[in-house]
Amino acid sequence: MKLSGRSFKNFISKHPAWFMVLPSLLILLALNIFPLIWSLGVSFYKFNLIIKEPLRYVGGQNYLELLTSPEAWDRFIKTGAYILISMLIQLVLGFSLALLLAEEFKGRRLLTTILMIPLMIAPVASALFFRYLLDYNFGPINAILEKLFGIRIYWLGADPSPIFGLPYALISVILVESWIWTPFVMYLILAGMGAIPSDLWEQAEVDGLSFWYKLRYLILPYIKPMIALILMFRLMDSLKTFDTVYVLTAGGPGTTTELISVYIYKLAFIEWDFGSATALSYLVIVLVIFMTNVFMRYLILKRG
Amino acid sequence: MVESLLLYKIKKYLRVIILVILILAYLSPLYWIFTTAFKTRSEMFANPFYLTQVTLENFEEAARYGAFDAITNSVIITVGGVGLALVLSVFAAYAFSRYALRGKNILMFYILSTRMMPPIALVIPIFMMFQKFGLKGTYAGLILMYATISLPFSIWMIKSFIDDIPKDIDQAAILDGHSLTYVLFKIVIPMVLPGIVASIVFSAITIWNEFVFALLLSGINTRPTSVLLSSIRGERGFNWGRIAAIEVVYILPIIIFVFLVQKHLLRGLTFGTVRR
Amino acid sequence: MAKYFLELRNITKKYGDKIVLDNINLGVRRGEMLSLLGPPGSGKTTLLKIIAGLERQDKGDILMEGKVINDLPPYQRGVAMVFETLALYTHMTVYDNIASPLIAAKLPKEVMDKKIKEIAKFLKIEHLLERKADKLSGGERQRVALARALVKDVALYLFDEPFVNLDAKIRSALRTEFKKLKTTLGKTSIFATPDPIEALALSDYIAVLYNGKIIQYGTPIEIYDKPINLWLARYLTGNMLNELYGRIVRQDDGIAIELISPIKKKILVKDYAPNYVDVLKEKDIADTQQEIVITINPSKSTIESGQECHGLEIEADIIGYENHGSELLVFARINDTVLKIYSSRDILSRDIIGTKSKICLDLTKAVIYDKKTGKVLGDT
Amino acid sequence: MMVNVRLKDITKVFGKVVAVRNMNLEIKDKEFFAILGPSGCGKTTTLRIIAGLEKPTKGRVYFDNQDVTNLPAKFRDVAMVPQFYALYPTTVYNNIALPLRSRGVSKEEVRQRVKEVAELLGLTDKLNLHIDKLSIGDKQKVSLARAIVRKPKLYLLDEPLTILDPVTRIIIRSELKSLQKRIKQTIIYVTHDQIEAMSLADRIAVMNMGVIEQVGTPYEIYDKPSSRFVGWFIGEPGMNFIEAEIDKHGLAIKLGNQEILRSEALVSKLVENINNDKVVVGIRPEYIHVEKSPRENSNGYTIVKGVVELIEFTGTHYIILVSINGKEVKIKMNVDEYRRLNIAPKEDVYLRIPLDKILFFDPESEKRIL
Repeated sequence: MKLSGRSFKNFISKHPAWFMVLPSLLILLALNIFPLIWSLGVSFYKFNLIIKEPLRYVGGQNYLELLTSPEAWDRFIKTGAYILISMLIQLVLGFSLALLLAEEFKGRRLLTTILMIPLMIAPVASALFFRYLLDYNFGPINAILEKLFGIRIYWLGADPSPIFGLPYALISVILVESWIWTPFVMYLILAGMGAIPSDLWEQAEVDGLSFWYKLRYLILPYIKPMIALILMFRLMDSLKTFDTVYVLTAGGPGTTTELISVYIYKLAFIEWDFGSATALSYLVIVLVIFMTNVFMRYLILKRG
Repeated sequence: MVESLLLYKIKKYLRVIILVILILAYLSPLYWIFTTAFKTRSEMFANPFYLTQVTLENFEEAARYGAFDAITNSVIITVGGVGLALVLSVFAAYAFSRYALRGKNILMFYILSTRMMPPIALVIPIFMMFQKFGLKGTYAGLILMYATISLPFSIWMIKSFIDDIPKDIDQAAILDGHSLTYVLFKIVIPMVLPGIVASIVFSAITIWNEFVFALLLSGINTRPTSVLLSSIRGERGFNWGRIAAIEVVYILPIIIFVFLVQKHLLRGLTFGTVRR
Repeated sequence: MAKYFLELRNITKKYGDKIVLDNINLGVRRGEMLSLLGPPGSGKTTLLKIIAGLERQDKGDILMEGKVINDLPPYQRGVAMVFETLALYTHMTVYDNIASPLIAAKLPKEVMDKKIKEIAKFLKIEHLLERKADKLSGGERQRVALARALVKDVALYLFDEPFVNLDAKIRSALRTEFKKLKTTLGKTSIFATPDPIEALALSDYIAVLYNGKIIQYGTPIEIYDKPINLWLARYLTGNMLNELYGRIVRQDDGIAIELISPIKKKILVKDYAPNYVDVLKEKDIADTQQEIVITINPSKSTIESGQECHGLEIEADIIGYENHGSELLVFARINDTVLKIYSSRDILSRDIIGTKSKICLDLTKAVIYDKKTGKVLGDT
Repeated sequence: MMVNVRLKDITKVFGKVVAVRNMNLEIKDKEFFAILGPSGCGKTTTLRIIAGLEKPTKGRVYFDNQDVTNLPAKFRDVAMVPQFYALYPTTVYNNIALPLRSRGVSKEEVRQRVKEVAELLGLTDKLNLHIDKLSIGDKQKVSLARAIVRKPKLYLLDEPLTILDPVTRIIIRSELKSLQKRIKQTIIYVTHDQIEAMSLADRIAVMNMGVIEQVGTPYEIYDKPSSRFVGWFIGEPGMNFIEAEIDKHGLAIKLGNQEILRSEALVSKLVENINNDKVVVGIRPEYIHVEKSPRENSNGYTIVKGVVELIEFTGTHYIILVSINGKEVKIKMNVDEYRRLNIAPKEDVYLRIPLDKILFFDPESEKRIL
């Protein structure tokens, strides 16, 4: 279709929308959609640049190996435990902070914004500095623990902790991630509370409702949809955790904190086995899409 | 009778006091980052809590260590990525907001799904592609990549702001006889300026903090601060004063940005879906 | 010269499978004001936008002075429009808002400046010219939107519910000013509104739009005195009509109406509503015992008037009143029907709430509808 | 429990905007008191100050001479019925019962009182429904029931009827009026709808831009408005105001060359109060009669000649705009009278105005003199 000057101009005037969307689409195609399709293709091949294993088509073998490899399952279980506990901590802490901030008072907006800083600064920077804070000998946290309880903890070691016997290193990853993401949970719950119409809030005030009645009949109904949104975003993001683990423990000691994305990174850029790495990342993608659909349907149902 | 007035007043102030203590404890890591950055090495070990004599030696050491280049790389990549994404997303956002494009919902869902994609899944194929086209380690490659990453977010964000403007305003301008470009640049964009600024800031924060893509796609002389910080992990004996200095310079702009977009935090965090 | 300045021929528009405009045929003569009266969602705004060219009809033609203008782009149609949301450019000053159409027409600076000052003086908003458009009160925003439309010297003005979100008091003041403006300008205009009083007060002709169809067209008096169906009768009076339900029966001494609610009574048509005698005489109506609704406007009935009542007399308990200052709208309940009657102030001197009172309904001024179809009986 | 509410020199400022300016108001016990004014005149702010949801910048609030200015809302035992019902997202029963249960009232007594109020407002069969299932009329009734069940000292209603359809509004309005008579409670009712205020209230305070223009019974503010604003705001269309001249030595009031009235007593009284020779004459549109030719016996009336500008038909009435040498006057006429008279724009007409209905206003202070 030869687009002479004249016809190009009326193409734009006829379909201005497409003309506006095209450039974004092209760049997304090139650096987003196409690579994903390409990596899907790669996941059906085995090859290794370092040990010169030639490129050969293996069909679903990569997937089969992964689904049956104890190593892969161990990483999934670790990631599952990590997600569950960090989600619990973030919800409980986030909810209580939101409740404390629920009612309007001077400086409330300032406090909420300051609390957002951990979420906004680079996870790499926070994780790296937590290595100092959690340092066995010089770390301030152990200094405080010693002063208060007279104990010191190998935060980045592998010995089991009182929480379900999980290694301390994994607990440290959970703590750092929760330090970063709790404000996100708190903020969304606050937004849910913010959706409560102000005249309803004042009505409760004039009616003299006690805090527990306000909680049960006013706050909870309005933040229920928000909880679903939080679960969806947090599940997706915690599956993607990489920066904190890489900097804090690099998956160590040994493989105690090797979450899924760190494992994929190791497969691809340490063992150079792109076949398995892409296959595993596709398994994760399928898991994410499945979970989002479940939540989207629940959310739409809730709000519909 | 309703609980006594006194109890009501006590409860009110008690709650604020607990809150302030909790928040101070919660933000103590930031306190340590900022104090350690100005601490002399000796005082570092003597008392990990207080800062008595302020020194700038850590910052000089950080500069000598190459932190300055890493920060400039971060700036180049962020400005480039955000700029390119902005130009593309303003047009796309306007099109998605104002026109009933066929397949619009599929497109919007696809764009939302890029937010869900684990970056590691994407970085492997990109790594292979960049190696094939010689883009690995170049500013252009990083900027192009980061524009693509923040494009979906800023399309959604700006679209949510344009949706807030009634369509009648565009039609009024069309009826006045103005062209589509006039409507876009003289009417719609000026009206959504706060929204555009917010989406610029959010994209900038995302790119400035990004690590996975930078780790694998940047070269020695194009690596941003996040990669520099992660490379320190490999060294023996950490010089925490120097690390703290680099981190202060690295996180300070973000803290300022957060206060800039305070009003639109919610819209940014939930990808424009929740507006309130 | 064509009969109509603007003519719409079977205009149809669908959003997905929902028919928004269904075969609209309308004509507006030059210098005339037509109002599109209809509840929200009846397709008024869509019709205006189709005339302005901002939206395209699926079927049908638009003619201006006899020429089809379907493909003419908006700004070449010589049309100006005030939007329901007013659509002011809030980031610009009032001056720039009004100047917008003149800038698009690339008029020289001084000509533009003169025109803007002139229209601002006319609409008493000269003092607002330098103010930002988002710092205006409801009434002021209304005038600025009006100024932006009127500054354009065009042949056809479209107004989409411009007064709807204003206080009743400001709305009635603006309405009179608007009518003065219309008479001095003498331009052709179409005015969409959900408020019957606005349509009655301002327009030369009214087209009633309901579910995308024009159900009645006529002068304000024709529409008000004989609404085409029961829905419109109630809509025009804000649901304040007195409604009696009954059946038409044929008796040896002539055609009668057997009232069922609010009271049970048989009344001869020729005694109570002589004007309806020939209408009800037609064979099919009388024989089928057709169920009817008799509607009487509150202003056409009296209470405790003292004189002898020629119409239908009903005894009811007074449950309350609405004080309109110059007169009272009294509410009297009988069984579960509430009758509304205008009455003078002095009735209040004796505490009438809760007492029984005689109400006289003048059936000669009633309009009768078929209960099932809701259509008015007699010639339409 | 009944209460008399007193506001003393109340001022409330939001940033630069003065919402309420130095207000003194007293609402008697067991009174149905309306606060009427255009939107943005400070009436809702006044209500919120009485409720304790807003602290006055200056001034004191007294309930039966007890200073409650700093008492938080929950301790004032006040019930509020807002414009948009503001119901808790739960069942009707809970909405009505919550204020009582939260106050520690025994479960049995709560059930009894809720049942009683539900019967009163016809909600008995809807008690277990979730509020989302209710019509707007029912929602407003629940909001009302929630207030009544508490048997508070004071009821504060913020335009609760405006969102209802006309039929439900008439029924609920008459129920509200009879309810108030039965429970003999003080009710403060805020509205911008003059008909609502005139129909419900024993006394009305007309507010404008944060200031009380007048307090009086419905007919006091209708017949004897204390300022031009009250005259304009009450009545639809509002009172006409025409600038006339005082002919001191001719002892007459003149409009251009036409003499409206001659009265030595009146002119002397006017001259006392106004320092220049201009006066504003106020006359309600519905009191003016229009005739095609001047009638002879016009004692008690004055005849003025004018030209018809335009005619508005509002269904129940006609509004005729007549200009008397450049000054505009509106006349409200019922439909039959207009059709009998059948006048057209640009025609000369004679306006017969009853002298006892004419009021005089000071041009500067806009206050009524006579």
